[in-house]
Parts: sequence; C-alpha cells; structure tokens
Amino acid sequence: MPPTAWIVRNLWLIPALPVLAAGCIALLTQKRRALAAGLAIGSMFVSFLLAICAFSHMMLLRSQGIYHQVFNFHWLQFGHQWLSLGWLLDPITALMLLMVTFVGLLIFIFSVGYMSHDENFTRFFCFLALFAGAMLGVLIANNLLLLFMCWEVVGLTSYLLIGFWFTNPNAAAAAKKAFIVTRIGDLGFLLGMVWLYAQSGTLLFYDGGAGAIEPKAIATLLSHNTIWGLTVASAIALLIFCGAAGKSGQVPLHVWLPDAMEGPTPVSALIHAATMVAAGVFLVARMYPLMSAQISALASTPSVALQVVTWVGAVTALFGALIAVAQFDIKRILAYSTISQLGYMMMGLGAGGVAVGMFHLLTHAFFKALLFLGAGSIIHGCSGEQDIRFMGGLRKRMPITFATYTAGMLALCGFPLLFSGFWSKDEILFSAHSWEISQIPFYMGAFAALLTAFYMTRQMFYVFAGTHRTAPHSHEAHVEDASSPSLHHPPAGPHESPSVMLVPLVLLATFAVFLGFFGTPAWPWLQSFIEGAPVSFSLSGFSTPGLIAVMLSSSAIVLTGLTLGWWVYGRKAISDSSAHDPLAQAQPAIFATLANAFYVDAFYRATFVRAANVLAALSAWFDRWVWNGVVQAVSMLVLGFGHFDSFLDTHLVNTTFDEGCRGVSGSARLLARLQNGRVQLYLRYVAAACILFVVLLLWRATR
Amino acid sequence: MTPLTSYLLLSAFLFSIGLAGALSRRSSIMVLIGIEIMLNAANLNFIAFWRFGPAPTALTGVMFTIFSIAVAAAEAAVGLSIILAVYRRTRSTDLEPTEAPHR
Amino acid sequence: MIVFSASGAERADQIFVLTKYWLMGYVPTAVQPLASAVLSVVPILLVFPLIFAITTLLERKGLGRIQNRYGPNRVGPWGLLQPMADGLKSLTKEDIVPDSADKWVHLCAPLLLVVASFLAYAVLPIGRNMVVANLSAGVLFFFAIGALVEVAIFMAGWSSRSKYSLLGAMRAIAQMVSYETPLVLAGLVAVMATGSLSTVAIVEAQAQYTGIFPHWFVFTPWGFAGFVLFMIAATAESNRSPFDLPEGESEIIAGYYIEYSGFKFALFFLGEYLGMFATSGMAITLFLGGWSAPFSFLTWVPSYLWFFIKLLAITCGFIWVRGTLPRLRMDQLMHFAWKFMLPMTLLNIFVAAAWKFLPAGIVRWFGCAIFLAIAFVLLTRGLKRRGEFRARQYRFAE
Amino acid sequence: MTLVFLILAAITILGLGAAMSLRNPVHCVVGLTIGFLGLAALYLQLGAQFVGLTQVLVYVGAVAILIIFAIMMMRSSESPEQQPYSRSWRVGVAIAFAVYCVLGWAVHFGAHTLPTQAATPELSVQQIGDALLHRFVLPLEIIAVLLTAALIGAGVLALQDPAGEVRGPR
Repeated sequence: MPPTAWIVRNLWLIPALPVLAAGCIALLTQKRRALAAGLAIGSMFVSFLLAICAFSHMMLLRSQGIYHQVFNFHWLQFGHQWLSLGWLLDPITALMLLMVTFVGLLIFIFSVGYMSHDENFTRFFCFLALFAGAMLGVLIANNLLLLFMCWEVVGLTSYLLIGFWFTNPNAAAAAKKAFIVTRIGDLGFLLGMVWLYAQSGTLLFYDGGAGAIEPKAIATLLSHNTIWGLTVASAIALLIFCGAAGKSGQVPLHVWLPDAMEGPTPVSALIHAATMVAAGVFLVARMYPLMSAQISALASTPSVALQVVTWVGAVTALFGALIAVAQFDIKRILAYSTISQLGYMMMGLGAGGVAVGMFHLLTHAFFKALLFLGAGSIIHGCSGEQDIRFMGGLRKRMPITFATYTAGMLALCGFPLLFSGFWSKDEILFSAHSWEISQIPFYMGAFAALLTAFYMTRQMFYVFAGTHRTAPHSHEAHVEDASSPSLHHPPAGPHESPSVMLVPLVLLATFAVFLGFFGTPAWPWLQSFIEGAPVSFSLSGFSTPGLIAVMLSSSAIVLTGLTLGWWVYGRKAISDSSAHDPLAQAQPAIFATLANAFYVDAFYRATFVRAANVLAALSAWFDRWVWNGVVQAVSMLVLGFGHFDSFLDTHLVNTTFDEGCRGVSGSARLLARLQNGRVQLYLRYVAAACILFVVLLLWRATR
Repeated sequence: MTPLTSYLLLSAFLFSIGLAGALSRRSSIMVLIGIEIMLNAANLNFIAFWRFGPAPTALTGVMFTIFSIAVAAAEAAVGLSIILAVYRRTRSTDLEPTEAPHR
Repeated sequence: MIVFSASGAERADQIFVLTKYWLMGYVPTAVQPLASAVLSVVPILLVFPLIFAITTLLERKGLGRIQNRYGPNRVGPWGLLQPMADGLKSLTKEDIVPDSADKWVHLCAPLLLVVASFLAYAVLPIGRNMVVANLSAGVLFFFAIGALVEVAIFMAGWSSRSKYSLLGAMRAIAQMVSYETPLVLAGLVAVMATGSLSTVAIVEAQAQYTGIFPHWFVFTPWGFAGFVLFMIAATAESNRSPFDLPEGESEIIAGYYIEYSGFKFALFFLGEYLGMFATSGMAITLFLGGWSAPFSFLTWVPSYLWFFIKLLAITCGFIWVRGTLPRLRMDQLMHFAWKFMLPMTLLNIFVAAAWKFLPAGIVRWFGCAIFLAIAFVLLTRGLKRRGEFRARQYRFAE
Repeated sequence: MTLVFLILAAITILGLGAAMSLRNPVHCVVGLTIGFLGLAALYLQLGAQFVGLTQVLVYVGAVAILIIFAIMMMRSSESPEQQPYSRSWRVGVAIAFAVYCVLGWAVHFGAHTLPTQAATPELSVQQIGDALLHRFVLPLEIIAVLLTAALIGAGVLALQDPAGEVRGPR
C-alpha cells in the first residue's frame, strides 16, 4: 500500500472550505451581497478543484489496483479505547465529490441570479455553503459516526433552507415536516449505528482489515442471528436503510419531499435533486458490503436487506411516478419524479449493485438539477407563477430554457441511445430483469418508466406549448415567492432569465446528455471504475443475453409514453387555464386519488397525528386528575407545616428578630453619619486608620 | 543623623503637607495637587533608598520612580478631565456644598 | 590636559579652553569648581545677548529688504548702532505695572523666562571641549528646561490680568505643548542613531569624515526629515511667524507680554531670541554636526566658528521664513501639530530604527528616502482630502 | 546633611507648602512648580540625573501646565475663592500632622537599621535604558498601555458637553 497521499490526508479541506465560507458569511451584514456570494462560490470552486485532485488521485490508485485509501486518526478516548475518525477516498466518494462540488457550484451561480431580489441574500448563501460542506462531509467520512454527524447537519441545513421564507406558514410547516420525518428514519439509523458499534467495536468503514464493513467484521456479524433467522448484519443494514429511506424519500417516508418544494428553487435543485436525497442512496452504496452480506449457506439468493431495498425502491418508483401524473405544481411534479427516480436508484442498488445505483444517481443528479433549475428559471420568468396551468407558450418566450429543459426531460424519460437517463435506467431494468427474484420489481420499474415519459410530456406540453395563459388570480396567492421578483417589478409577461442563470442550465444540459456514455454496455467505464473490472471498448458488451431485449423494450416503453403524452395533451393545445385535465375528465376518481398522492398525508394525519393528539390528551388528563391530586395532597401537608411554622415564627422568632433589627438600624444610623458623601472625610478616616495600624505595628515591633 | 534619615524625614514631611492639603482644601483641583505631592514624596523615598541602599546597581528604586511618574501623569490627566466634566455640570469644583448640608 | 601639546590650528581651536585653564591656575583649589563654573557661564552670558543684539538689527534689515524698504539706517553707519539705541531706550523707559496685576508673578515671569533660556545653553557644545555641563542626559535636560519657558509665559500672561495677555498665554501654552511633542520626537532620531543622550557624544558621532564629507545626520533621509520637522517645531516653539499667533500684533497686540514695558519687555524679547538660538543650537547639535566642519579639509577652522556660522545661517533662515510666510489660524495650527507633525515624526523614528538594522549602502539610503517620501505624500494628500486645512466656515451666531 | 541638601529641602518645603496653603490657585501652581523643581534638584543631588530631568519634564512641563489649564477653564483663577479651606480644615491638618509624627517616629525608630554607606552609584542613561528594555520591559509596556488609555479617556471626558453628547474633535 503506497503512503497516503497529500490529497487523502487533507481530504477534510473539501468540506471544510464551504463550512468556513459559511462561517464568514454568517458574520457579514446583509449589504455585503457580492462578498457573500463570492465567498460561497469561491470556496465551492476551490473544493471543486480539490475534488478533481482527489478524483485524479483515485484514478491513479485504481490503475495500481487499489480500491480505497483512508486516513484515520484518534479523536477522543473513552475508557481505554479510542474513538477514531478518518477520511476515506474510494471510487464512489471520488465520483460523488466531483458531482456534488460541480453541481453545487453551478447551483450557487444560478442562485445568484435567482435570489438577486431577496433581502436575505447573505443568509441564503450562508446556509447553502453550510449545506454543501455538510454534504461533502458525508461523502468523505470514513466513520459511520462522522457520517452521521454530517448527515444530521445536512438535515438541519435542509430544514433551514426549506424554511428559508419562514414568514410563509407553509414553508415553516414544510420545514418542520421534513425535519421530523427524516428524524424518524434517522432514529433507525442511530439504532443501527449503535448496534453495529456494539457488535463490531468500531465505526470505521475501512481500517486496514479491522473496519466495520470489511470481511472480518462482516463475518462476525453474520455469525450471530436475531429473530426470524435474520442475521445481525441484515438487521443492522435494515436499520441503517431506514435512515437512507428517510433521507431519500422512500415510501413510506416520502411525504416530506413534495412539501419541501416550499423552499427556494435552487434549494430544491440542490437538496432534492443533486445531493441530499442522493445521500440516502450514497449511504446504502457505502454500506453495500453490509447490505449484501449473506451467509455462505444460501449465497445464491441475495440478502434480506437487498431484497427489502429492491422492493422498497420499486414500490417508490411506481408510487412517485403515479402521483406525478396528476400534479399541477411544476415543482411538485419534479419532486414526485425525484421520488420515483430515487426508487429506481434503490432498486438498482438492490438488484444490480453499487455501480448500477451510483450510475443512475450521477446521471439523475445532473438532469434533475437541470430540470429544477429550468423550473426555477421558468418560475423566475413567470414572476413567481408555479402552476403549470397558468403557463404555456413559453417555447418562444424563453427559448434557451426550453431547449435545456427538453434535454433534461428527455434524459429523465430515458430517450433511447442519446440521453444519459436511458443508459442508467436501462441498466437498472436490465439488472432487475436478470435477477429471478425481482421480476415483479422489474415490471413495476418498467411501468414507472412509461409513466415517467408520460407525465414529463404532459408537463412539457402544459408549460411550453400553446399560448400563454395568465393566472386569473393575482400573485398574492403565491406567498411562497413573497420575495421573488414578482413584487419588485410588475410582471411584464414571461421573459428569459439572465445569463447568470442560463449558463448553468446549458452546462448541466450538456452533461445530462453526454454523461450516459461513460456507462454504456459497450464501454462500461464507470462500472469498471467502481468495481474494478478491466475496461475496454467493445460492442460485445451488448451481446449479454437479454440485454438487447430489455433495451428495445424499454425504448419502446419510453416512446409509447411519449406518444401517449402527446396524444392526451399535445394534440390540441390547452387553451383555457380553467379547463379540466383530460385525464381528470376521463377518470375523475383515480385522478383525484393521484392528485392527493394516495391520501398518504391524510392517512398519516388520521392515524399517527391523531394518535399523538389522543396520547397528549390522555397524558393531559392524567396530569390534571391523577398527578394533580397527589400534588394537592402533598401541598396540603406542606401547608399544615407552614401554618405551624408561621405560628412559631410570629411568637418566637419575630420578637427576637425585631430586637436585632432595631439594634442594626440604630447602628446603621450611626454609621450613616460617617457615610455622608464627602470625599475628604473618607480620606481622613483612611489616614486615621493608617496611623492606627502603623502605630500598632511599631508597638509590636518595639516589644 | 545620617543623610538617609534626613531624606526620609523630608519625604515624610512633604507627604504630610500633601495629605494636609488633600484633607483640608475645598477645591478638588487642590486635592489633586495634594495627591500629586504625596506621590512625589514617595518617589523621593524611593530615590533615597536606591541611593543609600545596599545594591544601587539594581536600579529598582529609579525604575519605580520613573514608572510612578508616568502613572502620576496619567492620573493627573484623567483626574483633571473628570473634574472638568463635573465642573461643566455643577458649576463648581468644590468638594463640599457652600451652605451647611441639611439632612 | 590634551591641550598643552598642540599644533597652531588646535591652539586656535582650543584657545578659550586654554585660557580658562590658564586662569584657573590662579584661583585656589577650594573655589576651583565655582570658578570654573563662572568661567564657563560668563562668556555665554556675554556672547549670546550680543548675538541677540546683532540679530535684531539683522532681522529688521532683512525684513526691510524683503518688504522692499530700507531697514533701520539712521543710528550710526548703516544703522549699525540701532540695537544699542534700542537697549538704552528700553532701559530708560518707565516700567509700568498694571494696578490689578499680581506684582510678584508679574515680576518673576520675565526673569524666569530669561533664566530658563540661559539654562538651556548649559548643554550646548559650542566648540570642541566647549560645553558648560556635559550631562549624560543633556538632551533631556534641554527639553526639560524648555518646559520652564511655558510656565514663565503663563505667569506673564496671567499675572497682568488682561484678557489679551491671558488669551495670548493660553494660545502660547497650547501651541508650545502641542509642538513640544513633535520637537522631542524629531530630535529623538539623532539620539537613537548615537545611542546616547549626551550632546557632546552626539556631536562627536557626527564629527567623523568619509572622504571629505562629514557624517552629519542631516545627510541621511531620516536625519533630513528630522531636521526639517525639528525646525518647524522649533519655529512654533519659539512663537515665531508663521506660528506667531500668541503675539500676533494684528490680533492680540503682543500677546502675553502686552502689559509689559521698559526693561521687562526687553527681557521678554531677549528671552524669546535666546530660546530661538537655543533651539537652533540644539538643531545644529543634533543634525548639523554641531561644531564639526562641513569638509574634512576645513577642520583647521576653529570649531566654535563653525557653530556660530551655522547658527547665523539658521537665523537667516528664520528671518527669511518670517518675511515670507503668512500667519496660520489656530485650528490649522493644532491640526498641523497633531495630524501632520506627530505622525511624520513617529514614522521618522521608525525609519531611523530600521536604518540602524539595515545593511549599510546606497540601497538603504534610497529605500528609507523613498519610504519617507511616500509616507509624506500619502499623509498630506489624505489630510487634504479630509479637508483638515480647509477654510473654516465661521458661525457668527455663537 | 550638607548645606545643599538643606537649601534644596527648604525650597521644596516652601514651594509645596505654599502650593497647599495659598488662597489663589495660580499662586498654588507656581509654588507647586517651585516645589517640583526643588525635588528634581534633590534627585540630581542624589545622583539620579535621569529621574530628576524626567521629573522636570513631566511635572513642570506637563502636570503643572495641565493644572493651569484646568484652572483657566474653570475661570476660578480670576478671583481668589471665598473660602479655599473646608470648614473642618483643622481636623485635616491635625491628621496630617499625626501622620507626620508617626512616620517620623518610624524613621527614628528604625534609624539604626538603615544602611549608612553612601557609595555614589554611577548611573548612566545607558543602564536605565537597558533595564527598561530588559528587566522592566513588561511594566514598561503596561505603562505605555496605561498612558494611551489615559490619553483617550481624558480626551473623551473633556470633550463631553453639559448636554452630555460627545462632540467630535473638530
């Protein structure tokens, strides 16, 4: 093993810089906008450079056949064992670092334009930078605890950012919701972590063989069993998966993600597309050895954890896609599609392994960030309008946005061959297909793909096609954008966004298109980079049995979805904003169900929230009647004592005390004579006292 | 009597002069002057002891005097400005009211 | 006794010292210290008033020429006897003391002034081996004595119980206090360079030559800057135009000695000029190499002559300035003292310290010079921009 | 107990006594100045040249002038105040006298313990400088800080208006 390189030893710089920038920005006044933005972007840029550094170093290591390099150090000691933290550099870290810093950089730049009218500009950038730092921390952590801490900071910052316009009650509520729901998941995570520590005695991932997810520890974990023949490894993995599910909005913890759209759009892009939700997927990928741990007896079947992951992923994918069909808020559509894509990733992780999931994560990060930023650009252009029914005809109004958005949309749908989404999604489907126990997930995924294409087309036609439909109601309805441009200059119809917002879009678009070619079956560079198989360009990669079939079928699915979308929405342009959605006309009941997201929120409200309320009421009742009674009794007792005391007081103590007081006040009156605010008199006292003491001393001395 | 004794007596006398002034003058400025005089008497003591002390090379007395002179300068400046501020409010520098304070 | 084996030049140089020792030979040893003191003090008491007399004439003539008129030209050939006439006049004039004046203080003030001014000469090395008291803290002594002058001026201004004189005294004291700081700080660089507070040591440090040029401090950047600053401060210190507000004839007729007449007035005059000479002498000692010759081949000229030549030159400079520059305004004066002089002197001290540690050479010279120049430019421009010296807008309502 | 000492002591005592006893504040200041000069002369006579000159520079040049300024500003210089001594000045004087007696007694009592040798120490400014910058450098710094603080504080205090708001330096 070569000595850990400089970049590995100083990997901490990458998250440290944005955090530092955040600290500095926090100290700035609101006037120093340029400085704040400059600090954030500059730090992000430096981190990006460092990330490139790390990536190239990783390439080097790979060429030497090294999978990961760590730098551990003792942090604190309890008992006689050290808790040590450390940085870890391995392929997925390198990739994620590159992705997060790059996308983050673009989003920062974008938000300079988007937030330009907000008076809390500096605060916004402070939070953004802090968020980015925490996220990067999650990536480089070589210690589950460190990862967890950064993870929690990520949660905190997402809370802050979602609730950025906290004057708006929806935003505040959404922020709270996001925080609490993710906490639920994190509880599982914490439990899993503690259990893991209890079992393996370390939280380091890699520690030269002694790490928690290295074969030795895994073996020990596998050796124990819990109920239902579930190995400890799987149990811990499932617990940790809870955390992942919470963060990346898997069913049933997905409810916070749509509401999180209350935050400013760049935040949505950064948190809900590129990074934070990816954190969950990343966590699973990171713990993959643990997840996939399986006792050798039944090595053929995948471990329980992986199955669960796959299923949850599939369900989520379908679920999100279904709901997305019936949404009208442009950002909500994207949010649900994010959920479904996250489901894909989980599915890919479960069925296909790290490489597959990560591949989709990366591509998705780019095109979803692109879509969100495009949506942001649209909203910005429509001066705060978010309802796609009140848009339309934007193709001519904002051509660049349109072009980039289309690219992103096609990528998301997975348009055959040309767009990155195709390759990554296709791999997932293929791996799901080629895995006999996950046939049903495969079909769910395929259907989700169809839906994806469908609802994206729908959105496209709604937003860009036809003529512009202004909202009948004024913008006051959109408290969300209380501080967006709408209030500052009267909306002069939709207009193209400033170039500071367009440049990131274009960049992202290019990536969204071409990133896919890093993982084609013909040239599986990414897979090899992650899993370390030799990479070579050969069309023989397509010759894997079933691959071509799956590819063709998925292409067919996508095309079907697109045409369906065109058939339903594109054939005749939506002219009237009040017109019902064609689907709604066709199947009102289903549509309503979907529109209300399967009433999951309502369901939670009806069950958990109510249960909580009931519990609260119950305890209140207890408090009033039971405990209070006890307290009453006690207080009675005390009162009795009190009376007795007071009796004693009045007759015994007081008299003596009064005497004492009289004496004191008398002497005080005497003293008050001395204390008459005349400096010189004081001086005299001092002098006299000095005389006394000196005389005393001398007297003693003479003795 | 040795010269040192005479110096000590002199400084003691100066000290008591200053004290008398500080104790019996009305104007706060004069009190300040008195305090300055006391400081100077102390300085004289230091110098005398340094001069006649066992180790004149130690310079301690001289140093102490120099520092106390510096401190005295600062004290005079601040004291006078305080007196000035007070004077600006109550148009007098007297330490005790002219008519007998009624209580 | 260095002096008994000496070449002609040295004998000419040391003639006064020799005479002193020769005379000392005749007094009994018991009173020798006293005698030596007398012998070194008396010449000063004689010489400088004489120079004062000459200077008054010179000044009046010079001012006359500058103002395009003949100066005094009636008494004696070319009015040479004018000073004598002035002296006689002031002696014979009636000595008026205001009724309400505080007699004693009124009397003491001029005396104290003159005494203080004379005391200052005790540490000025007029020539080689020609210093009254070679104190190891001579410079300090000089500035300490300068403090007495202020007291004297205050006594004069206050004791004559006149608004004009009181105002004049206040102004004078304010001005002298403000300019004493830059004065001392400007002089400090020479002390730093020499490493001694003794004036004799300072002069001897400057009395060496490389090639034909002497090591006068004025030839170093900090020395030059220090010299200029010192002279400005000295001008203010001796209440001469353009800093002559305390006695500006056009405003408060003669300032603190308005109520004086006759001989006391003459004493004030004398005191002022003596002070001026003393500060000039200190400037010469600190920066212009005291009694040392400007070129190594001129060392045969007696040292004291050099001192007096330099003194004359500086006096002419004073006269020239007085004839040329208009009077400042009080606020300008103060701003100038605290916002220009003080920072510049401090910077100068810094440069001098740096000089001591930099390696010798032309680079050091130019480096320090450029630093000072830049500092000067920046400071002045900054002050200009902040309008410290703008015309004041008067508020008559007050 | 030389003649010089007696003369200087007399001057000092007279000056300071006058400073403390005269009615007119300005006379007091003049007396004070004389006293300070006497003290400086005493220092010189004791061989502490530097200290003596510093005494003159600081006390005569700074403190006395400062007090004069204060007196001027309070306009109490025009007419000697009616009753310069506090009503119970006798007590003060008595206490002061008592202090003197005690001190004198102390001196007398400890006279035989006092060192008598008076080898004139050779004190050059050089030594003082060295001591200031090596052994006493910390006190020096502290004093510097103190002086700065005093400067600022005095300025702020003196710039205060009766109204209470602080006027700028211009």
